[in-house]
Amino acid sequence: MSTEKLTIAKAINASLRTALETDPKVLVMGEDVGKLGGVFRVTDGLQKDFGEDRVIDTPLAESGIVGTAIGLALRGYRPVVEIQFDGFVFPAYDQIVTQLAKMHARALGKIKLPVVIRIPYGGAIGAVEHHSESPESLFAHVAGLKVVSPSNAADAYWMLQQAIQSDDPVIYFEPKRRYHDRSEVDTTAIPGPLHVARTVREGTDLTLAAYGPMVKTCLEAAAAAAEEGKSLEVLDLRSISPIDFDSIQKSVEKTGRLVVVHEAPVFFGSGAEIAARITERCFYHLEAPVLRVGGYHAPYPPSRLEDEYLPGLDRVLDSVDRALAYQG
Amino acid sequence: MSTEKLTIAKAINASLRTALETDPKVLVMGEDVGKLGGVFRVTDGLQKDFGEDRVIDTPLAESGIVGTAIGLALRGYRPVVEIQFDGFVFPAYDQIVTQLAKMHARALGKIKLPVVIRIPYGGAIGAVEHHSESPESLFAHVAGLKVVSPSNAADAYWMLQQAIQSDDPVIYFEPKRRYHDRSEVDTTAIPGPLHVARTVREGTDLTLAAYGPMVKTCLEAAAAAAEEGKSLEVLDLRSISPIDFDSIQKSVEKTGRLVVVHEAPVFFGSGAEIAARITERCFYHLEAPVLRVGGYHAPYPPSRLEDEYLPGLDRVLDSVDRALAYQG
Amino acid sequence: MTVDSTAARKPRRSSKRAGAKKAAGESELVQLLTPEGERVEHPDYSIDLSPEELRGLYRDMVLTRRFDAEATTLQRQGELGLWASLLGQEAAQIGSGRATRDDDYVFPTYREHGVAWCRGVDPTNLLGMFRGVNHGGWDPNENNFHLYTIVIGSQALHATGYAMGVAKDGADSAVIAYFGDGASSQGDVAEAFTFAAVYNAPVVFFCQNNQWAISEPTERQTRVPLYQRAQGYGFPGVRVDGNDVLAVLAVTKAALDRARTGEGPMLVEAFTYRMGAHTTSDDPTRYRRDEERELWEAKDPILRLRAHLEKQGLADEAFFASLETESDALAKRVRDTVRSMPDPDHMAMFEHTYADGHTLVDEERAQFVAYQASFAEESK
Amino acid sequence: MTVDSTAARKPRRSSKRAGAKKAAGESELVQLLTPEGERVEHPDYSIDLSPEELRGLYRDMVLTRRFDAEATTLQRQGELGLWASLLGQEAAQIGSGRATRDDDYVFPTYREHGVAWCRGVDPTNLLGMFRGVNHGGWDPNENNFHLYTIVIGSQALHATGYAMGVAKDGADSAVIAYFGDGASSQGDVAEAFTFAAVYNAPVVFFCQNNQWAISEPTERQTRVPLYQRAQGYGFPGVRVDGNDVLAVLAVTKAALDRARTGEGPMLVEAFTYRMGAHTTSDDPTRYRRDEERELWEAKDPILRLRAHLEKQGLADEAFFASLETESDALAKRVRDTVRSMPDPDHMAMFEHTYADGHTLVDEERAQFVAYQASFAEESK
Ligand SMILES: Cc1ncc(C[n+]2csc(CCOP(=O)(O)OP(=O)(O)O)c2C)c(N)n1
Ligand SMILES: Cc1ncc(C[n+]2csc(CCOP(=O)(O)OP(=O)(O)O)c2C)c(N)n1
Ligand SMILES: [Mg+2]
Ligand SMILES: [Mg+2]
Repeated sequence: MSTEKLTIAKAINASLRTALETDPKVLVMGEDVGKLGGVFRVTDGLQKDFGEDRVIDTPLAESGIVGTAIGLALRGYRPVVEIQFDGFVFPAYDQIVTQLAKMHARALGKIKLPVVIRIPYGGAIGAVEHHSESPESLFAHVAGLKVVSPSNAADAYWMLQQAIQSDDPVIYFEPKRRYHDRSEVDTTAIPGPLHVARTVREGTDLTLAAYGPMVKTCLEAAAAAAEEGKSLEVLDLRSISPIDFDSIQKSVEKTGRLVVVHEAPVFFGSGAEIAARITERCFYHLEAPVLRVGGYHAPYPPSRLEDEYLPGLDRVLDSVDRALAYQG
Repeated sequence: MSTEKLTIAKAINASLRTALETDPKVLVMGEDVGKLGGVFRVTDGLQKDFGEDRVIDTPLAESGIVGTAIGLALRGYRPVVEIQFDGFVFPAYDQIVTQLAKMHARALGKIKLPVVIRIPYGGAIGAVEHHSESPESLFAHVAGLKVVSPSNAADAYWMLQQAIQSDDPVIYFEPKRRYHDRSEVDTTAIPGPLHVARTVREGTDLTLAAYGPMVKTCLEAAAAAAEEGKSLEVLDLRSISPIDFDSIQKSVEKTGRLVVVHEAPVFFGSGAEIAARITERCFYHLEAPVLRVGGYHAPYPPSRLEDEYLPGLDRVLDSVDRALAYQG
Repeated sequence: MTVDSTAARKPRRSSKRAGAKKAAGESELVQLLTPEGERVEHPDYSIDLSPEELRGLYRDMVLTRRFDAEATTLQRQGELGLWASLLGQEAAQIGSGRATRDDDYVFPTYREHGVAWCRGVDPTNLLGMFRGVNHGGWDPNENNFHLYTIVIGSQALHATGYAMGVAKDGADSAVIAYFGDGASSQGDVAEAFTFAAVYNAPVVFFCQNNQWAISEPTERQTRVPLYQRAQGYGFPGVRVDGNDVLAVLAVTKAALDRARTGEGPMLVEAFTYRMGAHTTSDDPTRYRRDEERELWEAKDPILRLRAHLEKQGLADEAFFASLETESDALAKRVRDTVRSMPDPDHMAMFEHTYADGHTLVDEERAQFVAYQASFAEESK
Repeated sequence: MTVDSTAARKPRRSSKRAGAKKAAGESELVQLLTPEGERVEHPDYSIDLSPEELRGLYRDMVLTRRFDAEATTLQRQGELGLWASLLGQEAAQIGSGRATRDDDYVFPTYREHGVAWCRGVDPTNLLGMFRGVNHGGWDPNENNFHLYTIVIGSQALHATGYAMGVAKDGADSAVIAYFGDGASSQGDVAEAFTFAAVYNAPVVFFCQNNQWAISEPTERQTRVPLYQRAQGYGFPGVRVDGNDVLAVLAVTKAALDRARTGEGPMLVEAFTYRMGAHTTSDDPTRYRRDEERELWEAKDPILRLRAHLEKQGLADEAFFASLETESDALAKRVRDTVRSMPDPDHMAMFEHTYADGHTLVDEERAQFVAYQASFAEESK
């Protein structure tokens, strides 16, 4: 066993390093990923150790980055692409949606597209426009992509390993506001499957489901609620496509109430899909409608407003109270 | 009163013509919209009558089309852009999402972006890949855009008038498989608001909610169900952002059951948002979970499979039966 | 303040050259065989083919045209939903296709039936997507011929990335990306130029300028000849007579050799003409005059090579007759194969979205099975 | 088969010129004022400014630099979340900004503080987005200066569309689009070139090549000088010494005049240097050597004009002293304004997403109000 206390950023760095070491076909590419080590230093030191041929500073063109990554994958490489910030993935959206997602099906399975797209996402870092968004819905709706987001360093390490090993394109959303959160990473542990949720806190009164940056917020909410005598179960979904509905269902069958929390706007967000499907699956178990806490239907606001815009402890607890207020 | 029986395609053509005639700032632009009149002939004759300066054949570059349309709007024009097919909107997605949708807010309201983007969408026309998709979710999730889709010629005419007059960007999805459906258009009638749903058939047992091409399918389903003694109410939502939840709620409070039908994949589709919100609003009225009928989580299939992929009469009725089977 | 701006108003010499419309695009054209079938020399490109090789090129073009015509017929008969004819572009495709080596890799648009033929792809494989039974479905690695790509320009980036991979592998293969005059406007093609130049990727950009992008003439995409686009990205561009199979072969081969010897990308603009409609859904009478087509008929790529073969006595009647027979046989095989092409099983919808599976797909598949079973029950 | 491909392996003359690396980019540079402050002539561009005009340019540059430095300080003090300094690019921005007419329209990136200054935008307006109280928020039509655009390259298309509108209106205004060397790789910039050329739009593409796109040197974006990019799209490109305010002014004015007289687009590459970090979040010591910066320090745009003014006796001590005072006053005003810039009201989140309203926004606003009210109740 080899356990280390790592930040999420360092865990991702370690995971990329492991991948580059163990598989000569793995490439890291993106804007400023080389000498600079990325604007968040997530790729720090990799170009120095693996060379410019494997850790590639690209021209400033996201469609070009993903489009050439597809070509490299067709040649047998496993590119791990970095998009510098959430709001800059859109120039690559066409390549992701019309090519990367569909090419395996277009070839009736005869070719594989093992491309990972890493995207630091979410807000609360006081940034300017386009640097704080949560566009995961826009990828989850697209068949052919897998979408995941870790909430802690151990998952960050392992989920990236699994994403790189996957023969499918994986959009790997990194909770940038948690980059510096530190936790134990066992790089020798055999992890569970990539797309399975994990119960991070057990409870009986209500289920909180979240992923990425909101898991911590939900844990804080659960702790606060416990002081008021409410027992909340917290699920870390880990995967947004597919969503582990079985685990949510199991929890809701126990608690009877579900609140889904994400930073992304609520309207057409992942909470909608979860609410719809869980309501169908658990119609007779639900004692309250599935409630959703997330961003508003507005462009991500200037940073001085982001605390109001983002779901925080209080807004989560408010929804918890509203859900608990229903008489089942 | 000036009533005419028009196809949807002709009604859109007439609407563009009216707009070009009444407002010198209106422009029509896109690939092949000029001499050819568009691949569906929707812009037929417009360039001949209004000149190349107002009906503009553009280079083959969707980002360029939308990006220059934004610039033209900033100069005071009201561009109506045609994207040739649903699957070809993605190269323009960045301009739509990061610029068109957000620029009004970026300027704190000081500039307006009256750009309409017309997109023929949906399947059932036996086409090759990328020509049959329903990407409306990917626009509805984005604040700053309005998203509508007419189901008949009168709405096609009037909703386009209203979209062009709107000072907000509007994505106008045209149900291409219904282009040749004919109905009465009164070009003098004062229409209701753009974003309000309409009850197209009254019923008491269950509500079917749809928009665009699926309205007709739902009407057929309601007729078939009536023969079996089931009374279905059919709502034509007309607008996907905003969604007229009030009208849906009112109907569901009456019927107690709701099935949402769209061609787009169910996963993260508009049915999810409707199910989530209506369940919250009508928790004590719903006698069954809101059910959704739509496309599968797969790339739109080759045309020989599209009848199976698309929600047809039978699949709608199957969901109706499933919803009715619940004991409230 | 006074600023003397006459210099810029009258553009400087270097820019004037780029900005000014060439009197005749023809003069810049690499040509080795005139429309009348005369061999001519070019200072930069030459070619020396055996009679057998010449007959081979002729055969390729004739069979490709016949295949293409048969597909058009099959569309008319309702066997295909759509067809994108290459009529008129046979020389551009056969010349460039025959210039590739087995280990080279080809990224086509949706119209490269002639290139597919050169790569050894069974022509009936191309018909599946036009019939609507698949979206391509062949194994690209079998003949190093990628799937047809419909989203205009996308494949230029795939080709560039593939070529970056070839270079990483230290292989001396080259990659060729096909696209049209219309595609030259797409940002993806420009980005491919940038990546190819920056990484010196062994990729040849082969632009078939067939004068039209559906209803839009090339003037809607550029005001200077397209081959000149390359210069500004730092690699050479050349315009070749796209109806001259010899010139296309020579120029493409040179460009591919250049790529494989580490000299980086090159742009080849094959100046040709789309003789037919854009696709079987299109009606070119709405936007172009017959006279234009007639002008290009006189430059027909097949007739010109035939004239050459005949004038030089390189092929006899027997050759032409046996080719006719071979064409008929090909057409029949295509017809028969298409007609018997089965519709895909319904369950195919749920296959191949993912390589490693996806629980939602499993769930939806199961629901579909149950749904279908319900009909069986009802009809019991 | 033999194909003689030496011609292509050794690129043809025309392409060789484009493909070959210039021995010294300097030789192509339009320069009217040497780093030492000597006036030099250029065959294509000349300029004749009054002493007052020269002092005006100097003043613009000094005040811009002072404003920029103050903003950097304010960021360090936590008053701004971020700052993108223009240090070193004053001549490129003041020269080009002063070349515009009131009725011209400017589309900036996020770094055009000097251009904003020339357009009459109050510099404190620029700070809102960096402080995090808005995303720009000024009225672009007040000074014909569009909002800062962060998504690299997007504004090139807006500028082109705007210019298409200008042409439609028959106005003789011109439009100028700013972008960086990194941005030159974006598909949107290429598409802007295509649209501008095809519609002959009165737009000047002004590329500040400051040698870096965050940590990537210009070689990661192109292997030939960027100004050459224009040729392949059919309009002229020119490289100007971006640290020479006179040359930038002359070249930009010529380009704008050209545009307004119907001669279409032009690309101006201002060869300059980003003296500071990319933004206050950046650490350039990780990727570039001090020596490079030192080299460029010797070409400082402000010192060079000062040397000229002093050598020619065009400004006296009093001028420089009063400018110092003016600078201090500007800095103080900026500081005071920023510090007293209020945070936006929470309800501002729900404003301006739409011009015509949206029921969901109304619903969410109402929910938010109720939610906030619940705290008031609790605390009662
Ligand atoms: C991104 C995108 N936009 C629009 C289309 C629709 N479309 C199909 S072919 C075509 C014209 C292509 O012209 P060109 O590149 O010259 O190729 P050609 O068809 O002439 O071979 C268009 C606009 C598309 N397939 N993809
Ligand atoms: C589409 C997009 N991708 C990435 C970024 C992140 N980013 C901000 S500035 C920058 C470098 C820009 O370089 P350049 O165009 O040379 O302008 P400069 O900053 O040097 O003025 C990058 C990569 C962005 N803003 N937009
Ligand atoms: Mg063409
Ligand atoms: Mg730069």
